[in-house]
Amino acid sequence: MTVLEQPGSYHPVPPPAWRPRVDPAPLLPDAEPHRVLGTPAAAAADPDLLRRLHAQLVLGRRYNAQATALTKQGRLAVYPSSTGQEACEIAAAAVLEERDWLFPSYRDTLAAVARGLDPVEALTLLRGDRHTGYDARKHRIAPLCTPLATQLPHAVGLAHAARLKGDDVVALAMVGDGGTSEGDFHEALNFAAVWQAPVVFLVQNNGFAISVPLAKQTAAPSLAHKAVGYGMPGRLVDGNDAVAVHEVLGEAVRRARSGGGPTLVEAVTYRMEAHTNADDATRYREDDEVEEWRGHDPIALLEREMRSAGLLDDDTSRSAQEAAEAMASDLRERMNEDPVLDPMDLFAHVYAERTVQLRDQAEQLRAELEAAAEAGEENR
Amino acid sequence: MTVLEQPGSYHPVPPPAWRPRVDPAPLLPDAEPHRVLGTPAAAAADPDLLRRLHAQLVLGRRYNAQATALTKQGRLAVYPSSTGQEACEIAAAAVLEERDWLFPSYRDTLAAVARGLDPVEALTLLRGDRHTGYDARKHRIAPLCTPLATQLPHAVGLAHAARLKGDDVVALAMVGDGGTSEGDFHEALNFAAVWQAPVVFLVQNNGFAISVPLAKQTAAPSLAHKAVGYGMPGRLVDGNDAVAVHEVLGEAVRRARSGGGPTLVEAVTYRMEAHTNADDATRYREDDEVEEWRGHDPIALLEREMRSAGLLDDDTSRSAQEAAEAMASDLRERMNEDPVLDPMDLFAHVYAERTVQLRDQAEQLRAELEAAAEAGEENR
Amino acid sequence: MTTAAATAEPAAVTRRPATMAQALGRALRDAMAADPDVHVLGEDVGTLGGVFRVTDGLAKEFGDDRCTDTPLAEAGILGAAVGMAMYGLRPVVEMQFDAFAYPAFEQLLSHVAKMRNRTGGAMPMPITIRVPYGGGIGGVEHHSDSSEAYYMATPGLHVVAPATVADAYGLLRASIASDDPVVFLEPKRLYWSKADWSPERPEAVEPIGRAVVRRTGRSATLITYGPSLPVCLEAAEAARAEGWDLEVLDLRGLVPFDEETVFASVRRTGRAVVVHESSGFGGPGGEIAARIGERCFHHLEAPVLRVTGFDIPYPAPMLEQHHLPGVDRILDAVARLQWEADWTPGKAGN
Amino acid sequence: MTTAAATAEPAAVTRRPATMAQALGRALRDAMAADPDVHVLGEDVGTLGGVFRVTDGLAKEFGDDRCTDTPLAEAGILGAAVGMAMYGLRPVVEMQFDAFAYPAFEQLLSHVAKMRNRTGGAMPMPITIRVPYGGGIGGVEHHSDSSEAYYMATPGLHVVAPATVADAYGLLRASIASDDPVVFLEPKRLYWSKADWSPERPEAVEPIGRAVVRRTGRSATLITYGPSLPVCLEAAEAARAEGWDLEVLDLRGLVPFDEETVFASVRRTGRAVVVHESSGFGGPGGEIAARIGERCFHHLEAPVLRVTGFDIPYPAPMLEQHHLPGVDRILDAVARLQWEADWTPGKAGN
Ligand SMILES: Cc1ncc(C[n+]2csc(CCOP(=O)(O)OP(=O)(O)O)c2C)c(N)n1
Ligand SMILES: Cc1ncc(C[n+]2csc(CCOP(=O)(O)OP(=O)(O)O)c2C)c(N)n1
Ligand SMILES: [Mg+2]
Ligand SMILES: [Mg+2]
Repeated sequence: MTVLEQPGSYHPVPPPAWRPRVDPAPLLPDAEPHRVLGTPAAAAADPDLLRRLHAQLVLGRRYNAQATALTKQGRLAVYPSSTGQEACEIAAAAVLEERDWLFPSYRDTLAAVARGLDPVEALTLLRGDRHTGYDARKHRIAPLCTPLATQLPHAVGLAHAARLKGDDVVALAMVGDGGTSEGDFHEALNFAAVWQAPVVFLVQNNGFAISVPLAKQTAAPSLAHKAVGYGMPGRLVDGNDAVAVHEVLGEAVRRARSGGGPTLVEAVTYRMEAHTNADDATRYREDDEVEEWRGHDPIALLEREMRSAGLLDDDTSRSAQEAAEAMASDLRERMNEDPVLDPMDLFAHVYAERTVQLRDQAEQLRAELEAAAEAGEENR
Repeated sequence: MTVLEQPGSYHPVPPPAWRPRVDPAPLLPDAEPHRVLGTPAAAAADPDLLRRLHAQLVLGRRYNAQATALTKQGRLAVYPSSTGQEACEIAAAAVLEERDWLFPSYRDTLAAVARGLDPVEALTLLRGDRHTGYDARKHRIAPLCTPLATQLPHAVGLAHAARLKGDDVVALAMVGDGGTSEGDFHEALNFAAVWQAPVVFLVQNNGFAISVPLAKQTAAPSLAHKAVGYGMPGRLVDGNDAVAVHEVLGEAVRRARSGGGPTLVEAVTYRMEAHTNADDATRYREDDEVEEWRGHDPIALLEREMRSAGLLDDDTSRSAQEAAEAMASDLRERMNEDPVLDPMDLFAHVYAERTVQLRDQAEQLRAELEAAAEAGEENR
Repeated sequence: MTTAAATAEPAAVTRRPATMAQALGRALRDAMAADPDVHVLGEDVGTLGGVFRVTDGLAKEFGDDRCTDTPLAEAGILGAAVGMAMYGLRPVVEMQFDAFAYPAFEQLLSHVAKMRNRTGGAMPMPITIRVPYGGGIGGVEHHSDSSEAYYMATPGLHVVAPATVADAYGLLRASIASDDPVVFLEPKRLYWSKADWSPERPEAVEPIGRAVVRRTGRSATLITYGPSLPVCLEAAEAARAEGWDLEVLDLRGLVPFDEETVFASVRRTGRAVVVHESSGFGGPGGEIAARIGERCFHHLEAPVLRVTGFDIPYPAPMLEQHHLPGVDRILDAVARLQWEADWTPGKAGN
Repeated sequence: MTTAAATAEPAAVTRRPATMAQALGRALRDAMAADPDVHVLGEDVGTLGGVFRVTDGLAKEFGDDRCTDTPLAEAGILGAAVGMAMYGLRPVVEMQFDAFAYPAFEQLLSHVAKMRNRTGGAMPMPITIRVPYGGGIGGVEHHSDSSEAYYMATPGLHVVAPATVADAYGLLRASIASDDPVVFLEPKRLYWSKADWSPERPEAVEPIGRAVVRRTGRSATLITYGPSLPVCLEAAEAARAEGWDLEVLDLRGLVPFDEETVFASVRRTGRAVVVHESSGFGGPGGEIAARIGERCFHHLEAPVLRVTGFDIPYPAPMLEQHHLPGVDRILDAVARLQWEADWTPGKAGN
């Protein structure tokens, strides 16, 4: 008997199991990043929104400058500046409700601050007195995440859990262009799409992963083109256009909230400073490029629009600057205080209950500290 | 000074750094899997190729049956059958030159056999006397890979190395639908595209990862839609149409060889048997679905075409069957011999040179074996 | 932390033979019934009930949202579990086999183990990670690793390994109840081991981190856990013929490490052999032997010896019996415990 | 395996202060110059020269194909290196920081470590994995892990850790020359340590796996490697004031483990303290102490003690000095080595 003679009907085409569940076309990003500022659409933008975004951008720029200054004074161990990327940072915070969650990377302290976190708490990790410097649950801001892209599955799991519990919560997770190359990026996006979890993934494509330019990171038409491979929409936006970012992220949040599942947003932006204060960007990029991007500055873009619409007078501008200065001087002052540390904290949060071994070790350290204190007394 | 007043020119759109390097359109797969059999295109197929593919399909089917039978006789520890997927398996081998490399998964012993490997060597891992049962370098077949998707970066690295050495070598790597969810899949495809490495990725989408159906694995329109996110072409093919698979893979191999970079091929097929002999597929799928796919059997598809084209007479069919039977009985016979094992091999290939500790341990085992042998002598 | 698993005592409880796999499944079921925040997730845990059938029936009873077949990606699974735990759930993750937990190591080491500490206690990680582990089942490569050394070297994780049917239930319940992450090592080759055990009245759950003396003895202590416990008990029986009365100690895991019970036993017997499947070099036995050496120094009549897997990648099925610590190898070690009063350093140099 | 790094002796060699980072860079350069199959790959290793500048200049000298900035994905990097090694290259991979090697653990444990064994010797893996490791540089979380316990527990890997400028060069050359995979642990806080050293005539390369006595002494042996060597040498100096003459042994790595040198020293001194940054529990010191306990039992005058990092996740920069083993903690341990002839078990119970 040949196979042909086997019983059963003949199917010239594969049975439907493999068939697309979704139409790919709407998932693909547009060829050009979405823009509002400098286009006719800007006229329709809510003036209040523009003013709020402007104030936050100005504050964000000042925050970045102050944090960088604090590294020079030895008050921060390290600072990865988001100068030039403020539009993404503040929009990410602006589109979320209080009940929502933000999952920032190490570069996104500004997003946390824009969400309302005390800058001193946001910078604690980078100052070095403890790891996460704020109550992550209370603020609904996950710990600043250093291992790249590992925060993305967390955002998916949290959003999924919230949905299972019937809570109306969206998670917004931030990652860099470099981070998209990690396996965790892939796994997170796939889980999100399969679970239709209410998550928004915001990739800040700032052109570099430390020294590695985008062209060595990916050969894709855009990072937003990765979305279709997971069955979620991919959106490309001008990351320096605060209104456009706000619009695209807002739409993604609404889709997530209404059960429409995750979205991948690629915001095209640029890291104006070096990777961190410890990095030397002149080793791997030309000033020309930086200068070119200076002409596409998020604050400049918004201010030009607002001025031409008569929304930005000198008063508004000045008061934004003054608020920023106030924040900066308060930050400077408080960061100049030495944090009070208790070495015994080393053992406080390893487990809910200390193991015998940790009890012994804590005792050892306490004895050492006491001996050192006594020696100090005697030497006085 | 507001930002607007900064020196430098104004760029209303983002500078070009972010711009697509490639046009996404040609990278997207067609909506329907590519087919040849049962379509007018079949008339143009090389009759010799059809005959060769047919003989190999028949042999492959018989090989799968024999290997499964060997598990029942306790001669194989486990067998993951490729019954129903033979078209992919044999086409993967057929498109490669001798100097090329094959990277099979645990399910792809048939591809290795079709490439010329002795079936006994191909099945050694699954028999259990040693790990890789063949000389991987000599045959240019990487070890059968069990940790899912981990073989894919190996294929990329090898292809990249060959290209750097100026060698005209293509690597073809096989993975399942489930394996595409792993981070290693993502990282491998990204590296391949960035490096423009001469690799072909063949995903056999057989509908299941053990019990998990494709719909719980991905929400993508197709797995081939993942390709655009890496900047490589994605191709969708009817995996049970041996001629179509051969054509699509052949084209991908030619593209790779000529410096055109990697391709992702999704072959839509079906796992007709359980995951392995140890699995019980009735727990997670209906017979109806299996029966439906039986009507789209790769051998039946090809035989129908060949008969209608007058390429398959009873003689050809019989000789294909006979060759398959000869292979099967030879395999059965040789697998029924107990392999000769030397426990001292445990220490032979941990390092190039044994450490002191391994020397001690080898001595210990040798002493134990000698004691056991002596005890055996005495008991006789 | 002790939880009485069954409070009301039924009139008559029939204890029937149950396998360890069944007891584990029952523990999951009871934990899910008791707490709606307990969620099971992993590859094939739903419809199929897991490749070892431990999660059989859970999806049917509690629905796909409580027992979820995930996409095939271990870092994704554990990473999602971290997020679920952040939101207050108690995820129980199944890694299909020991070696397939490796892709999740970054999530495990950098987040699961550290999250409580990183957040100053604000974000505990009540995650249980079930890992079918160890050899002896004729598995092809990558299916038989003993990976406990990695877990025990990671502060912030608990590491639990049951060796009996009753412990499988009790320790899994306790692990799920723990507010800290637990790597729960299930000895594959004991899945089908049986004991008289009643699902209607499973033993009360002991806190994790308590070792137990499975057999008392005066001559020397065998210290073990998980798959090697039955082997040690068998060796202890066989040792009687040689005149040795061996104590057998089941650690039931590695973290927390119950040094009190270990030290008490060794101080009494004066001799100890640590037995495990995992490789010797850098394996758990080193820590245990070192700790005994440090804290029971003057009680030791002989060096603490180790009987472990060799320092090699796990062998192919047909050779695994030569690798695994067996009764003879344990007895050989016991014989080397310097029983003669006039023992002097020999060629081994110790 | 001993390779003379420089054969022709130049007329006059000036030895100038060089940092460990420079010596490592020089080793890479010389290895690449000597063998076209040596390829360097990793994140930021090309144009930038690595975040620690160890690979500075290599891309310029040898081209981007020999020193390659990869996409940001550690499993992909190591997985690609496996494929390159399959084809006959000798990849040298840089993991940017210790904790960022974790994503590559599946590739490391399931392939790199096992490939030679899996293929019956047909596919050796001459891969060197450089891991900047350990603390003491004020790094924020995930930048200061001591992960050697994971590596040493994995049969098939070599684990090397230099502590001096000369060794940095010599051991890296030897590691690249090795036909087996080497995890090469570079103590971050010694990158800028200096010694008089000549790149024109770097010391001859010793095989890996040989410990060396850095300071001879009669009272007790300090056993260490990598970042803790300078601390131990300082402690040994300080101990002279207390009347202790300490021997300091630099293991230079953990696998192969040079037990001969270790045992010889401990048998001579009768007392030993193992010092490392990594956590104590499940850390390398357990293996070392256990092995000494087993093989030097009758030579020991006191228990082998360990001075290690605490069993906690690596602390924030401002607290790290309390975690790291320092001179005082080492001296405290030495003081506990039961120096009184009439010592009897005290409240510690040992
Ligand atoms: C898993 C992991 N690998 C490596 C690093 C080291 N590292 C820190 S930032 C960085 C570059 C990240 O680039 P990108 O994702 O583009 O974010 P950006 O810094 O531009 O915001 C690297 C390689 C890390 N933190 N985590
Ligand atoms: C990293 C890893 N995780 C889990 C497994 C266990 N496992 C073996 S096969 C399999 C399903 C694979 O499905 P798919 O990739 O579709 O390949 P198929 O078996 O259908 O050929 C699983 C989960 C594994 N081998 N490796
Ligand atoms: Mg970036
Ligand atoms: Mg499949």
